[in-house]
Amino acid sequence: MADLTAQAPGSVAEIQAQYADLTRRKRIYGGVLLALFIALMMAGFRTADDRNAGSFADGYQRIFDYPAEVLSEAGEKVAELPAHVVHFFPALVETLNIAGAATLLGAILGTLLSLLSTRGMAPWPALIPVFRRVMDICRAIPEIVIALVLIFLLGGGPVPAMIAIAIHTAGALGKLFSEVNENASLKPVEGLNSTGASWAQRMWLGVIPQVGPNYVSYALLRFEINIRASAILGFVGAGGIGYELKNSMSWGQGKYDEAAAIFILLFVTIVVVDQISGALRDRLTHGNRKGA
Amino acid sequence: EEISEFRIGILGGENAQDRLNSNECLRAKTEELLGVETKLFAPADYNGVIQGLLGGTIDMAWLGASGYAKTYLSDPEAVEPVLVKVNVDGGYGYYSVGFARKDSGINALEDVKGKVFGFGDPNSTSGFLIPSIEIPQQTGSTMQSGEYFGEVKFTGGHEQTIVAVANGDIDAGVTWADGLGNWEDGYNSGALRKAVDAGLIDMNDLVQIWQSKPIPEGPVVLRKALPEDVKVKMTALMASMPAMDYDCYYSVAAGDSKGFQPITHEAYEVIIEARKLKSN
Amino acid sequence: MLRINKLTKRFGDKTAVEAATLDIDKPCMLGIIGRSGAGKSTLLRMINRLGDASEGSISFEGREITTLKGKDKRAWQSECAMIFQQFNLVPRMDVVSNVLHGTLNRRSTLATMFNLYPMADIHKAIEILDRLGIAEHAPKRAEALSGGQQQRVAIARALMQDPKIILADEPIASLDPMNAQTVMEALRRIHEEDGRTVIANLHTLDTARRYCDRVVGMRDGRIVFDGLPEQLTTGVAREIYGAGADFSEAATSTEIETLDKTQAVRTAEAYV
Amino acid sequence: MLRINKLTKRFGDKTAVEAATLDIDKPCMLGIIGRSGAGKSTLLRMINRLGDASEGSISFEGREITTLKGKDKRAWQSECAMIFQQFNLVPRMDVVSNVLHGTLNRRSTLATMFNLYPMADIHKAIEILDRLGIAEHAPKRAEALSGGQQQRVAIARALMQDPKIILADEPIASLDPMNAQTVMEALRRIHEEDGRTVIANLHTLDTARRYCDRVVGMRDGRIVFDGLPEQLTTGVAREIYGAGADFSEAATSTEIETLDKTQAVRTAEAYV
Amino acid sequence: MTTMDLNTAPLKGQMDKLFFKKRLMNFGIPAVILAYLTYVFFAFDVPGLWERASMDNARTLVSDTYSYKTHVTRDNRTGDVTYAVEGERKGEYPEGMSPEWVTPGTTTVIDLTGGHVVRFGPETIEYDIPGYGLVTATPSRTQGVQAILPEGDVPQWINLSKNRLAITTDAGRLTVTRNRAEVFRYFYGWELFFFTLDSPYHGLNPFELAGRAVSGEAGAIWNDFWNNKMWRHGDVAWAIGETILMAFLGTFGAGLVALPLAFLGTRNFMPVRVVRFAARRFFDFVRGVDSLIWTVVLARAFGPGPLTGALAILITDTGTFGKIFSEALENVDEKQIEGVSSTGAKPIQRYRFGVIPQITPVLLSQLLYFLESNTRSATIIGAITGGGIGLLLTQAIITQKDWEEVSYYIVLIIVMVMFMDWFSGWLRKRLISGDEGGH
Ligand SMILES: Nc1ncnc2c1ncn2[C@@H]1O[C@H](COP(=O)(O)OP(=O)(O)OP(=O)(O)O)[C@@H](O)[C@H]1O
Ligand SMILES: Nc1ncnc2c1ncn2[C@@H]1O[C@H](COP(=O)(O)OP(=O)(O)OP(=O)(O)O)[C@@H](O)[C@H]1O
Ligand SMILES: [Mg+2]
Ligand SMILES: [Mg+2]
Repeated sequence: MADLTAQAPGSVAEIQAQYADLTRRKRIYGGVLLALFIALMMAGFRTADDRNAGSFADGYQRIFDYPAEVLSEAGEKVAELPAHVVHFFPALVETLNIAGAATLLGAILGTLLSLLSTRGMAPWPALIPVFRRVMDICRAIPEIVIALVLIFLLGGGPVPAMIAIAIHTAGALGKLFSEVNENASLKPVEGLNSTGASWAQRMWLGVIPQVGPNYVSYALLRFEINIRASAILGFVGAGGIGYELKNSMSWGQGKYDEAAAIFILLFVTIVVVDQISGALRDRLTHGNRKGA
Repeated sequence: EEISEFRIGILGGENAQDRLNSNECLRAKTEELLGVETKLFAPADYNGVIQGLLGGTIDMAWLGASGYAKTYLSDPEAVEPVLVKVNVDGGYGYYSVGFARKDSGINALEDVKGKVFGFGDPNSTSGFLIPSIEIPQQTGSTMQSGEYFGEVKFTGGHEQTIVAVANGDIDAGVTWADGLGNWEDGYNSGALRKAVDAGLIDMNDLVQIWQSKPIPEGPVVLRKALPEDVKVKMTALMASMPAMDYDCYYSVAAGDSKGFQPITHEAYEVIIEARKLKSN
Repeated sequence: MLRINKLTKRFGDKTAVEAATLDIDKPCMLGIIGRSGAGKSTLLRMINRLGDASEGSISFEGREITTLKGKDKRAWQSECAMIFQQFNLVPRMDVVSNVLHGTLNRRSTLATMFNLYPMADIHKAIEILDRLGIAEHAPKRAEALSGGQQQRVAIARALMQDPKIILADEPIASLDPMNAQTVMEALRRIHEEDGRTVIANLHTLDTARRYCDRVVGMRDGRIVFDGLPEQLTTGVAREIYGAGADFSEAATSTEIETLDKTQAVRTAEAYV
Repeated sequence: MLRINKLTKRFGDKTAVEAATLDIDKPCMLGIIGRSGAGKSTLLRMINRLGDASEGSISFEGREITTLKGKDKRAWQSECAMIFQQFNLVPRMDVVSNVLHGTLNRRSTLATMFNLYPMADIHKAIEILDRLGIAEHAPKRAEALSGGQQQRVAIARALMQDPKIILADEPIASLDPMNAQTVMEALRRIHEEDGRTVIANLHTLDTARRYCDRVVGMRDGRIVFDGLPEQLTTGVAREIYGAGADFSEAATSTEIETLDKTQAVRTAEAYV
Repeated sequence: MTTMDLNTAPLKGQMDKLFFKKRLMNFGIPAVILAYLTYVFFAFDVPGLWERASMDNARTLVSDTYSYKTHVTRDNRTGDVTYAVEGERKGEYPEGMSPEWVTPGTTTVIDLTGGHVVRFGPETIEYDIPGYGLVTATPSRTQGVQAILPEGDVPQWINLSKNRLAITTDAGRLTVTRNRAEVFRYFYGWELFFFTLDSPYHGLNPFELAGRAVSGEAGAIWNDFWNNKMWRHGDVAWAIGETILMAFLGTFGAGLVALPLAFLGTRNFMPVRVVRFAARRFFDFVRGVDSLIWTVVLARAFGPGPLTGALAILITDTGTFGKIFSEALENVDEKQIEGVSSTGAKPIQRYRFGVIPQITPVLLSQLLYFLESNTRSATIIGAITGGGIGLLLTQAIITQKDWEEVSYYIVLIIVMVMFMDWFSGWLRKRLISGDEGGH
């Protein structure tokens, strides 16, 4: 494109030739990209299919076997479902608590990390890359890794899961928060600085009021994600509803009614929290737009 | 009827890759014998292998007795037991042992009353099924949390039970052992022995508080839908392995033992009944 | 009182302020003029310790300022209030809170985080706002105010600090002439009534002439003029602004009386 | 050629176009004027079949248009190009691709999916762009162009359709007078050189007078005037626009010659 | 100015009230958070947990991550002594080979450095501990382990019972039971990381290796490294590949499936309310069920393996993408679509040129963002059933030895996720560069 304007093409023929050239290049580029993508997808699928115990071609008709098995048993014992729901409710509360506490702790830690790694706000600018890396690493480690290691040290239960999720949340929110921070105005911070305010005062009074609504909105989104994460961690011994679900699912025939009850509980919770937090987030970001 | 590949599922207890490694010779022999591509799969837990057998994506596996019972209860037509491992002493069986920390003051099952008791995996015979039936017989109560024991938990597996007891997360737990050799070594084989060998626990710190009746060793099962000749060939291969290649047998059977011996479904009916008992 | 000696500031290769020397013996209202990039802001920021000096010293009542660290530095900042061209208020907070930020240095961090300002401070803040004629906006958010009002809030914050010196970095550059006049008059009154030293960077000659007791001219980081407003002749101004013979007073004027010349000013400024 | 008979369009209770009847015998440049909401856009959209008529008929060269469906309807649309006030280009695609969209109806779906147009079409597109004086922008994204250039791209797309009729819905309403003139001249040239019928909705009387062979006035969905530009007296205009005696020509003018009156126009337009 | 007191008095009152309210808020929110955290603190029994937290385990874990131990084991029945790295079969020293700090013989002398010496005699085991004295132990079938310690109290680091003696010192660890006597000596590093003991390349320095490689053994060297029995680099590489594969197939597969479905869930493209509602609830459902449950469900149909994991991700993300894409589609600019339709374009062309160019930036950036986060999900899903690095990691953790492998896997996972993060960011920039102006 640059050469086009540089030469200031005079004749139509010239433009035609150049455009045709461009089109050809685009077509080749696009074609290669598309071919590459298709090839990658196909090869990837073939490899995965090959390394899987059952193949896609054989298995796809059986997708509903397992749900059917669970549902038929749950259907037979439908009368017991309410009792199960009540029985497993405390486990659900534990899962929610894991997610809630982890989100809170993670958000607090993430706020700190993000402030420490935003230019203009960081008290030690030289350490910004360090804190950035810390966030990257916190974000990169899957929760399950930290949880399993902590379960080894602390024993099973909700705390390892909470810490694991909190660490990951701190990294993830830290990154989002620092993007928000970048867009915040530094003028109030400088103004406060000129009055002799300490770092904590500058951040609390100068930055947080600007970024607060966005922070809360991101934290809510994270809470949704963390509920799932905390349910998953139950699968590896971190307590809560995931633990109960795993036990009844892996027992199989005979406890599928419990599995179904737990599943309903979990699913309804996730959907409800999704909807509520979605509405809240909408209000927050909307109100923010009006305010700013 | 032809098969295009043969898939062997391997249960947990070791690193996934260690499991694959120790069964690699079996895979090679099978491939040579059947003339089709043979693959090994080492899912994360009992349930993974069982689902594979039920769904027809795994052709052969060496299950625990309770795992077989689960498979049978889900679908009686899915698999058939063909062989069972025979110990060096000629018997086939092992034990579920209950244990606790020595410094906790617990010396017998009765001392655990009101405290926290831990099982392993719900699909484990020695880690759950048998103790969950035999212990209440001894205590005269149930295994419900709060009835006899203060709380009853699943730790997820034998290894986790041992660590949980050693850490004091639970007051007592059950795991498996062959019952041969000495307590201070963690017996000749079993989960305790592995933990000792890994330097994870010191047997001096633990006491045995309970032992089950002998538990039948789990069967090697084949998918019923397999062609007859494949079943015959695989049974023969497994049975003749100690004689043909002891090293390979040693790693497949995870230790010294006499060999495989034919077995039928009837041997597991007790276990199946037990399992039914535990379902609701 | 304030003694600046060979103060230098470098940004990489660029020397923003070069060996600036300045002596203020008694409270006065001092205007600093100079074209864009002359180093005016940099100088003020060094005095307030928003930026560190590369060389040289600043001393106030005998105390060395440039070497202060941590707590002491912040204490100095609280004695030496700063007013910015863009007001630098917290826009989402109410006016009184913004004014109360002037007391941050004296109050414990924790207390201020919970808005625990003493009642006396709150009342004093309102009195200051009243003095500046914007008391009725006290409960509004700062962002809801006009530029001139916001700048007066900034001045109120500065007064709240009860400072010995007030530094003002082009306090009227973002304001229309009407508001500019109000703000400059407020600063002058503060100097006269409270006897505080006011140092203001100014863009325009006539503002400096009209409100200041003493004018300092900067050019390319150096102080090239230091004298009474009367001494600020067009020739001197030409030198400060580095302009040619076509330099005209109007080019730097924003007085209301010359409002109709705005168009001309714009063009001229572009040239300057 | 084009025969519109008692064409009516209702939106719920509201009748946007009411029994409009219009006859075009030979290629001409026709301007439709009328105040906002008169039904001009609705009429054009019905002709292009972007909206269905409630009653009445449109026939073109004897063929009934209002009842066309699917393939036939699309074929008609390709014969009858439409130009929009907001250009309605694909801003992220380059100019030539946008022009080539005019050929979509003739080309196979599959080929166009992958942007595979015949080279001949591409060359033709560039020639059309050249005719409209914007060939040098050919490889740029449409969004990178100014409003007037974008509207010329839209005209190029229309020409690319090789249509019998070009409908233009207030083609110059979003443009400044300079660009408006270029665009109107382009449309006029297309009519004169290619002999295509151009029907343009126009906001302004003088544009209609200057470029059109025939002017139609609409008011409240009805056609209230149909005649030569010369017949469009201030009295008639007053009637069309439903304005009082204070109606002034200038109120609807955007001609460059009246540029200095813009201020007045704005105020007057607000009134209209 | 003169009326100052008149008008500021009510204002002061008003401000007092305002600040009171602010303080209430300022205290209220942190108080609620604090109260909640306190509740959680006790609900989760953190104090009890802290008490029980096993520092010994932590020490084992930490030291095991950067060190390894070599076992010297004596079978007390036969008297045979074997040497093995980490006590594993594949780490065993070949017959006749022994570490240089061990002197085999009738009495095997094991030098644990720092004056610590262990001797496996024909009958008794001796451990000479500097600063403490000589400990001897005689294991016998009938009498258990008879240990003789120096005078005084038995120190904490000696754990003695009738049948078992365990001594743990900084230099190493000795256990004697009736059946066996075993010494661990600790070393720094990840032993056998490059080559196992049975490889001819074990113990060669890089220059020697380079020399050998040049002289035509490069293939063999690579082979010995790649197939290292202890660390199994080849398998680990496959596992990483499988994890990325799951993420890739799942993410892009979901994108392809979700794009057409997303149209069904939008107000502007799907006039039939019932369909729209159904599509939206469908998205909510597959999203809500979560990839984990899908993994379990699919495991029945497809068995263990990466395909199952990929499909689980695909299904969940179809829901997520469906929702995101629908929202993007509802925000498209109608003018462009109208412009394209007015030329007589077919419906598919209308979508292709009127809609797709508008949503590609959203689409691509979301896809690439999820590619990175799905790499993490794939690790977790792999742990539950599929395979890949997640399975290796969880199994290594659950079996609770080989912490050096655990740390190796963790490092690999972090590197993998960070790489995918960088890669997707890079692609995003390349593919959508200059597109910000498009909206
Ligand atoms: N943070 C910085 N980094 C690099 N150079 C800077 C920085 N701040 C200022 N400078 C440079 O120092 C010189 C003096 O800047 P300063 O802002 O003090 O000028 P000024 O007189 O206040 O001008 P203005 O009227 O535009 O505010 C300028 O050339 C400027 O580019
Ligand atoms: N989709 C629609 N739904 C309901 N009413 C409509 C719709 N489109 C147009 N109308 C109504 O029909 C009437 C005619 O509208 P139309 O857009 O044709 O007017 P116009 O002459 O083009 O005006 P303008 O100069 O504002 O473009 C208006 O009152 C408008 O409110
Ligand atoms: Mg400045
Ligand atoms: Mg219109």
